[in-house]
Amino acid sequence: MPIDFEVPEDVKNQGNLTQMVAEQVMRKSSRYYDEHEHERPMEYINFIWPFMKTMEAANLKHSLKRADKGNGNGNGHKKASTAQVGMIHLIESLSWGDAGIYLSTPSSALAGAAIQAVGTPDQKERFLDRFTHGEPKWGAMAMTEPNAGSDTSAIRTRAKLDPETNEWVLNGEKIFVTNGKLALEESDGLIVVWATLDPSLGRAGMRPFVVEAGAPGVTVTKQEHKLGIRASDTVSIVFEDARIPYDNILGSPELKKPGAKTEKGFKGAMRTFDSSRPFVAASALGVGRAALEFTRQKLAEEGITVPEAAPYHKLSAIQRDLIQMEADLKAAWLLTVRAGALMDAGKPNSLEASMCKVKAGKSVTTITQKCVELLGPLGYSREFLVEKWMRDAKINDIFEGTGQINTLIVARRILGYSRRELK
Amino acid sequence: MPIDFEVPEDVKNQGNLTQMVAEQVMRKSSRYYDEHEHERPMEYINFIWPFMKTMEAANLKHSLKRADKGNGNGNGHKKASTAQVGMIHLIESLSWGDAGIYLSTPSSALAGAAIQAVGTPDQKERFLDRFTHGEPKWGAMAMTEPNAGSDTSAIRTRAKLDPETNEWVLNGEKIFVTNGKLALEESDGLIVVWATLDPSLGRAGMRPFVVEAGAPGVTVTKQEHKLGIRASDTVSIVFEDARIPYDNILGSPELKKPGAKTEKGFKGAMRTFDSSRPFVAASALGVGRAALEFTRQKLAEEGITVPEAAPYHKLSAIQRDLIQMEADLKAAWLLTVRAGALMDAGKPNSLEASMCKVKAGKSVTTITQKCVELLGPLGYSREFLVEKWMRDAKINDIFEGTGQINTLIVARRILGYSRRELK
Amino acid sequence: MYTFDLTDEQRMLTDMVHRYSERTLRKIYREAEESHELPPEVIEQGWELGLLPASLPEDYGGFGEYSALNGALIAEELGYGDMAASLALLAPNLVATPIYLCGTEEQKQTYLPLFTDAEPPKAASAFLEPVILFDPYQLRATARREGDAYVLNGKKAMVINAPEAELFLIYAHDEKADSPQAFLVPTPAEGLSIGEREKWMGFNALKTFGVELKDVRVPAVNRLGGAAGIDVQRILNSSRIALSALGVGLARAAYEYARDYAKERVAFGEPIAHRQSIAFMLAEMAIDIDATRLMVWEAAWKLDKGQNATHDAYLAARYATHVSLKVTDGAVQVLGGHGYIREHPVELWLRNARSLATLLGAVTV
Amino acid sequence: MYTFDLTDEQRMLTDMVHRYSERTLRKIYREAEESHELPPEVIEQGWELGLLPASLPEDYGGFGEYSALNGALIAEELGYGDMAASLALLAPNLVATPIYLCGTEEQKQTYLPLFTDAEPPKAASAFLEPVILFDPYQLRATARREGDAYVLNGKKAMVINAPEAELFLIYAHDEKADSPQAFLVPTPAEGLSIGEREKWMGFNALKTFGVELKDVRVPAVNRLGGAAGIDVQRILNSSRIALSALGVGLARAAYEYARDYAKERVAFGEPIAHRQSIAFMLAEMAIDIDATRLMVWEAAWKLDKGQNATHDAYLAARYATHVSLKVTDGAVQVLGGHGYIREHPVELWLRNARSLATLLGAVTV
Repeated sequence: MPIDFEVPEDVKNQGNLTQMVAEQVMRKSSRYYDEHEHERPMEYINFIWPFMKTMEAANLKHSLKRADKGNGNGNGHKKASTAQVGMIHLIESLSWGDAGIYLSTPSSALAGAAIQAVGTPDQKERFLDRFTHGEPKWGAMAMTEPNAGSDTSAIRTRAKLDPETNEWVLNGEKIFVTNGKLALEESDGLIVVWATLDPSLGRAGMRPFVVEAGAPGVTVTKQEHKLGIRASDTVSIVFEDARIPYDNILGSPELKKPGAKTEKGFKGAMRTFDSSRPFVAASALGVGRAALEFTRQKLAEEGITVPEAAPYHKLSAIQRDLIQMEADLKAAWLLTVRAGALMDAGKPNSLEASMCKVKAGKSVTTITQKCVELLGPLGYSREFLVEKWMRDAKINDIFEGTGQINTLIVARRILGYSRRELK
Repeated sequence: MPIDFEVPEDVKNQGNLTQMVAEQVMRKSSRYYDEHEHERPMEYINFIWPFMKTMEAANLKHSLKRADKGNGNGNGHKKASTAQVGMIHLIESLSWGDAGIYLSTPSSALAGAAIQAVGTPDQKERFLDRFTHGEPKWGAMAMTEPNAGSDTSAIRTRAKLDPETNEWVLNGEKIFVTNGKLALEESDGLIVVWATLDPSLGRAGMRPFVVEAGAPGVTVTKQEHKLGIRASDTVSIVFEDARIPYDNILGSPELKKPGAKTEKGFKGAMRTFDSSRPFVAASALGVGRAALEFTRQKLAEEGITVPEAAPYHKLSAIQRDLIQMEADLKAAWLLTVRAGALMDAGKPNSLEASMCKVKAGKSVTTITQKCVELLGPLGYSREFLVEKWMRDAKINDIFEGTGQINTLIVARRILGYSRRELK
Repeated sequence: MYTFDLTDEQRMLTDMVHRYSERTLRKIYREAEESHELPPEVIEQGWELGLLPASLPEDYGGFGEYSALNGALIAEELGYGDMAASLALLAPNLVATPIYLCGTEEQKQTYLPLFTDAEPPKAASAFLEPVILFDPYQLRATARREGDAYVLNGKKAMVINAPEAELFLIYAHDEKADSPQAFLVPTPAEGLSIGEREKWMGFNALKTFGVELKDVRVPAVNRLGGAAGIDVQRILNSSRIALSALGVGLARAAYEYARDYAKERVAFGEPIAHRQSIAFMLAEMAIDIDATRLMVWEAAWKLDKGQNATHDAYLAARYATHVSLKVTDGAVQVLGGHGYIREHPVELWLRNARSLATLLGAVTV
Repeated sequence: MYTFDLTDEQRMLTDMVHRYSERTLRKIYREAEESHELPPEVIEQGWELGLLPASLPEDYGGFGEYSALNGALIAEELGYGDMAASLALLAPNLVATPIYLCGTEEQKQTYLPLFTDAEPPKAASAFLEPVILFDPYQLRATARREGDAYVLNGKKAMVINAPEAELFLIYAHDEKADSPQAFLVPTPAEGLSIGEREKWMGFNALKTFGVELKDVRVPAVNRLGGAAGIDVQRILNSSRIALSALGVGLARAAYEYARDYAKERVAFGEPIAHRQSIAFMLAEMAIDIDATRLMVWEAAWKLDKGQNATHDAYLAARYATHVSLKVTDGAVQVLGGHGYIREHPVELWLRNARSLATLLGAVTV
């Protein structure tokens, strides 16, 4: 197919609904949930849940059907779809509404993606069916630990098999779990926990485990107070002899030496991070667009608008800034759409996913900071949302790998270097 | 003494003369020597030489006197002087005139500094006296090799003692030697060559040697064609069984293990690089000021001037750029003056010297590139000097350690890290 | 000739303020931010340092002299501690310094001794306005001469502790003089009303308010500088230098915090400061902070020498705004996820840094 | 729906141009730059690729169709090779494309077939002016209607191969239309004089000249577009996209060169690409280049779809200018001292990149 920048039809159609939700449901309570950290945006959750469970049902059905066809890992894309770019548009729009509220969307989320990527058909059915009906539910991914941020090989949460009960026994602590409390305490959800079967093996010893709400020995210990995205649930979870069924391991329990070809399960599950990076970028871009649109509108009220095309010496300093912000936003957006389109086409996109994450995280951080400044006291005031968008935006340069980590990933890819060659 | 930004009296007085040279002698032939690479700016050389030889004589006398007083390494500053800040002002002014011509100034230069730093009184007399009389002469430092840029430990030029003749025999190749041809072939000058007595010892095996014009086995093999500073002589030098007297070694010939406390001679000579960094910064800043002044003047002719202080929304994009350039130039200048003042006060300034080099190199690169752009076709044209200043400026972010290397030095200092901890 | 050393007295001064910042402000900043309230004893302790009396001559009840440079040294150390507390503590200066710089002799004699008491005076400056395109040289609030009085109208923003103020210094566009002028307005003042407490992104412990002026009548003698009025640039220069220095202190705090964190925090088997991407960020922070401080010092030094420091103060303010934002943002970045939560101070410093351009009166973006 | 793949034909096209760039332009660029002369056979070879005829429909002697997107693909590959040669090769397009986009049917029939011959036509566009504040929407050169002719006055700059030109396309401010218009001026033309060869910082192999117009009379029918005239924005959009793509190619060349160098060059016992400071520069280059290419493509795609691409082309041009400078400067930096000497190409690429803002008609700084 030739180069084409047309928004796919189905994605366009979805846009109207999303815009309505963003404007009518999210924007209106944006400030409230920023000021009432740890309260839940129930209007949004209840509104969006019917759509989410329908989507979850379709995904699950689709995945099981593919599995039936013998495409076991459920990860092959036979033909171009618009699933990823659709998600990118959706997330951008919802984050334009409110990034913190968007993050509270009830769904299987990253946990679901990991289960879809490496779960057996039985596991998919068992774990993901709950997301297709009933009350709103959340899935969450628990990776980060107090002493292991980007360095996943430093993870110390242990998983040991108790041969008597044939259960996995988990011990350790996870932090920065998005929607962790919603998943474990406020719904019949689940989390995917990364734990090591053998710390001496580094990454090769690690496995993802599904921990369902109500599992014994699992405690949500702390809800974080954050700079921004305060509507989003971020918690610490402690595992003290937490017990889960043997079948809750994702992928094979057999271990290989480090350096040996990493097994498919691990890689597949890790790939959920690759696929989530364009989503983080999209969320950043939604916030950036919100801030830029608002700033343009306010400045237009003061008589400052951006010319379609003008020589530099005809521009004011503020016009120049607006043009630069617009260009940065567009550049990041195109990189993000490209990363999504590649995945939709069934092509590898790990490089492009990190590229868009780096660009969007950095651009939107700068854009929102500039918007606050351009609007003077009104930008800095909590009477308007610009200051909030600046706080919300910053998370995107941090989570799912900081800008530095993602730049490192890009660098390794373009140089063809291993982790060892380029630390 | 309290905080004081007053230019010292003697430095002020010197300023008028320098300004005259820069305007009358350098600027007028600036374009000529840019277009006639490898020709020598003799008007300038002959004009400046009487001043330089007087200065060299004073330095030598001063140094020998201090040596008499038992302050053997000639490196102690007993009381605050204005020597460094004076040089900084001088170099800034001359580089405002023409950075390439300034680099052709006849003097002992870095070679002299190294000899002053670690030479014996006899060596100082023997090597430096020539710079105090007669025809113009040049000293030069030969450090870089084809496969050793910033990594001086990779230097492979060998020095071996021939016990029969009690001479050092040098073999190897040096590149990017500033004024190397002037020193060795076009005057009765000398160069200081860094060579290793034992490559297995890395830095600890290295020593500086004085090679005088006419030494056998020394050949200037190549004159570089450069992006900018084309009036400056940059050559490769090959040593093929080059023989120099035993007494031409600077510092002790005895070697210590790597890791053992580096001996004073080596450190002292290396310190000449620290002290030269503010000079490189000053040279950059002179070029930057030239470009900014010219750009402001040309834009003023078009009716664009910079307000003394105005709110942002009253600025045009070009005014904003001019203000930013001015601020960057000032910031770099103050860092540079500080580094010089510290050395004048006899205080360590290695951190501050690298800081000003980083800031000046980067700022002036950006400023001159921006000036070319702001002036449109006139900026890009070789009818004016702005394009040349952009080319000249770039060297300052490269030589005496690239911006990256100097940032690394700053980082190590502020973190208290060794080369091993922060590579 | 060039010197960049503090005098012994200056060092004692900065040491004293630094101790206060470190031992007091750094202990209470988070609780104060989250509760939106500064402990009164903290401001009292700060007042006991005598910083304002030390900047006024004996003639007016003080025991020192006005020095923009000393002011900058103090502001940097305070900024290193906490911005909300710094601004609360410096609020009286925003009234006293303009009186000292621009007041008539009589105004100085009358008002300045109030600022040398054991109790902090209840005085508030009203300068900023709640508009997007704020212009300190063309205020929207107006002062119209009517007989022997001026009539003030307009809206002001970010007035610190306005409800308690017994004396306002209110800036307005003097229609006749066609320039910004300042008016000493004791309370209660008819037509002056104080709005709700304002809500800002940062320094939430600081209590600021909007102030509305509806035909507020002020005796003509209360115009600062009397018949001559004021040159607002003198006041702007002084406040720009102080606020820029505050920004330097803030940036320094963030830089040091990030540096220490980076040396402690281990990832991939080594402290993250071993990585060039982190180490270079820190190096650039250090360079930028030093450069900004030197620019602030130079402007202050010029001001103290009686030279024209307007452009220097303007450039310094520009730099301080930019650098404090860049450094605090970088500090959040160095701490990663930990930088984003309200346990570490860096997220607050980022929010506070972003206010500088606004506080500085749109001097720079 | 979103697709970012070239068609098979586009891939063949870019492969062909890439081969020409790599095997021909990259071999001669340095000698050409230093001798200020392009080998004629190199331009002939380039002409033989048939790029211009391929962008014209059969009606006018071509064998393809105009496509801004294909133009961008071609320009990127040429820019990857050498800028001087690219501009020399594309010079006829600067006349043919405006005629195709804005000419009357008669003008197209008359002139376009000239551009499909085996010999490159001797035609030159005169658009830029030797002024600091160039404004493509308000040209200083003027066209005054006198009877059935226009009288042109003014100065033009950067006219490629002017002395050989048999046909000029000259842009001037049409006083009656109060807009920039273009005029087809065959030589010899009385009052048109060609200055000395111009000297630029970069692309010295390209021969450009100033052109002065003193009461040059042009028949009214030679106004491009006839009575309707032209919308200069259409031409600007097209040239901005092409020049931006050239900038992308230039940046890509520098990035790849620096990347390969960094992997080869050993310092401190390892390739310098092992250091984050170098590796991160390269990563940012790669990101910026991809982003710019996508912006150029989007603008071109919109143009080809008949949508309004003015703002997109403007933003793409801004990005291309900035990115090509940043990347080439970074490449010099990666090579260090070796980047500064005229043995490696990066110093020339830096010089060439700096011309983009000017060539683009002050679209952006």
